[in-house]
Amino acid sequence: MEFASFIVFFIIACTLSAVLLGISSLLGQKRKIVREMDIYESGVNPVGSATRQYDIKFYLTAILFLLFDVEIVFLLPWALAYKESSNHDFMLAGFIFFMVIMLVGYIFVINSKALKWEK
Amino acid sequence: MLEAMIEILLKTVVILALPLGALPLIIHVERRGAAFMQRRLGPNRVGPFGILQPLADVAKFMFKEEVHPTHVRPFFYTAAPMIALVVAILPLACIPVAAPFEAFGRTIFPEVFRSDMGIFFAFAASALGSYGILLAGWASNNKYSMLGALRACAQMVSYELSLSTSVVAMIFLYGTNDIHVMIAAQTGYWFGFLPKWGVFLQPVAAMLFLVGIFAESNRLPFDLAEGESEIVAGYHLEYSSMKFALFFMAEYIHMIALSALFIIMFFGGYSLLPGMELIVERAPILLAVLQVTSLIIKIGCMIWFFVWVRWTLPRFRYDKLMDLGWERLLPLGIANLIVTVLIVYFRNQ
Amino acid sequence: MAADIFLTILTVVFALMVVFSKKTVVSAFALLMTLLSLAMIFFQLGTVFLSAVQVLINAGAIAILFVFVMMLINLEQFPNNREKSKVKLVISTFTMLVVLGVFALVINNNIETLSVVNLTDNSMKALFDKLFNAYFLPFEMATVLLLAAIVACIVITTHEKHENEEELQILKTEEKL
Amino acid sequence: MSIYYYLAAFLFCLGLLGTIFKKDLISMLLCLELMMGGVALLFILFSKSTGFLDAQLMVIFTMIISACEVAIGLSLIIALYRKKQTIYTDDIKIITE
Repeated sequence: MEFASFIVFFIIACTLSAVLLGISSLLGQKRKIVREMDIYESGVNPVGSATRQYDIKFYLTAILFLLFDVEIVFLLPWALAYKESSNHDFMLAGFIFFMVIMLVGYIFVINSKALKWEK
Repeated sequence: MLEAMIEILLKTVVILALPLGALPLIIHVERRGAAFMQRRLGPNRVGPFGILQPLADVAKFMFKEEVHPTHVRPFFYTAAPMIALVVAILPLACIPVAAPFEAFGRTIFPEVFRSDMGIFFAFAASALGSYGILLAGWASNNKYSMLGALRACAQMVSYELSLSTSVVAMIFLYGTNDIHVMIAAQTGYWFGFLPKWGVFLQPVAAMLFLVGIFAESNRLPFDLAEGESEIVAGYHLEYSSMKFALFFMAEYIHMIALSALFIIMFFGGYSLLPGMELIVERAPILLAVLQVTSLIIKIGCMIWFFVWVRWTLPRFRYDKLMDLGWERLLPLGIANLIVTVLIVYFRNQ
Repeated sequence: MAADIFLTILTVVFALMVVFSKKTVVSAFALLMTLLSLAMIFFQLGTVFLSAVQVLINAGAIAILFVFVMMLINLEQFPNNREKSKVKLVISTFTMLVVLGVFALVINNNIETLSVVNLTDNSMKALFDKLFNAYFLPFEMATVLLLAAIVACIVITTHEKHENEEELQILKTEEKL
Repeated sequence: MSIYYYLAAFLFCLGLLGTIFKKDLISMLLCLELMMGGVALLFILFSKSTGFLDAQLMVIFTMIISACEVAIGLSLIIALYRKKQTIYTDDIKIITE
């Protein structure tokens, strides 16, 4: 039931955006000017290709996000289980251990200056 | 079966029509607000107070020439704005606009996607928001676009971490992930006048979440993705006419959805605004209507806050932005979480 | 039943696109779609929490990592006309078919027992109870694994600096000598 | 539900196929991800048919491990690319410098 409603919502959202694009391509003015179709590079002739290698920091940000995100997402079940658990001391000890390990990782990240943008 | 289908369709249409219908109004408020803050007039020609200006803009977008540059990757170039819009719309499915109410002999849940994990799904859907931008930047095959997309993506993922820590803190505090239970915990008053909103329990988490919304929806002061002084227009540089408009709509809808989540967690969601109880006492039948009104008023205040900040603060520098995310907000979020857990633990002793 | 078949076809199509598309970026997006349709299957099977986590982690983070890397590494500079070894393709397809055949045989023989639903308590509460009682130690150890991964990633990607330092040190010692 | 068993087996085998015959490392990692997906699906199905929740917990651990695997694998690819300017397995003949 919920599944069906989600699918319906999704399909309607997709149709909406497709229709908006369709309207514009139907009604829009049509001209063919070659200069207009060129790559935009502040009016000068383009230099090189856009798929060059960018800074490694972007990539490191994403990878560290992945690892920290996994840790934080798996704190959610802990947060939900805490209230119903009978042994709060045990749960707290687990949380502290979890946090200490995470903080060690975090301190390593900051200390290694892997995410420092200015040189 | 037929009834159920009609119910789903009605809900979908209403939930989509509310934010999409409000979009022109929000854009108008934004432009008039900017004009007000900069002591100029702003758009005031089309219709009374220029209220029809956004509609004129929409019409213009529709009749614009579609520039389809030759060097782009065609399929992804067209798909990117659609993906951006659809992904921005998805979290709206999980947001309830009123408490469950009885009508036509059955209980109606006023949200499209009823699940006790609704809040997780909303965050998961908003986490997908970077795909549209990344795809647009790559498909445009332009250095400015690519840089803008990479910047936007790195920024969104960095601030998502601190945002998630504040979500964990709130879920821990309420002990539930059901949005309706969460809001029920926030109805009522402390000392007879202070609403039981989450923001008073967790001001730090609220602050983190608020900063996170600004970064996630790429609004000033975090709009590095389209910093026009550096990378012209960022990821939507090569886009024109309706394709550009779709990115624009996606940004605003993302903003609305995240504001709604913020309000659910920190400002009591659809719970009544102070003073509305008097009306409900007289006419209980109006409860659902008043709840929807409260939610809309709260979201409206948030939108005005967005506009206000946009025309008040200057843009960050990129390295400062990443430092703020990783070296200030993330440890603050973790510390906040630890302190919350310890306080709850020792209070229960 | 119709939903089952629909989702299966969806997943199979995207999975085939992952393996057989020519462009790596297309493969990555097909992988994203595969993971999302798997999340839908998880939801349909009633494991709502796992479905949400699948979207958050696998689709939200892992797939974005792939896309990032593909854009950072300049894939288009590589010539596309690398010789395709037919023998390798044939052998790997054959291996795949054999493995798939064995799996299908096993599944076919036990399909009656396998398709019975014995799960009585599918709630999140029961799941978390188990996670924080019987599986508490593995859960904590997973954090240590993540810590190791964080350290490894930083060390591997910023390795060049160390190398230069080593070279510098070697130079210095040579100078001293 | 029984059709999902075949789907899981198919995903696993397809991932295996891709891992064997793909030439660049990124595609191979993508195919590994596919295999992980198949395994996760199979775990959930087993949990449904046997009635044990343990299998669902295994999915959580699968996800953690696949996150670590992808992170480290991709950093290795990046490191390799910076050193040798290639991501194709054919070009990598020797491991040491």
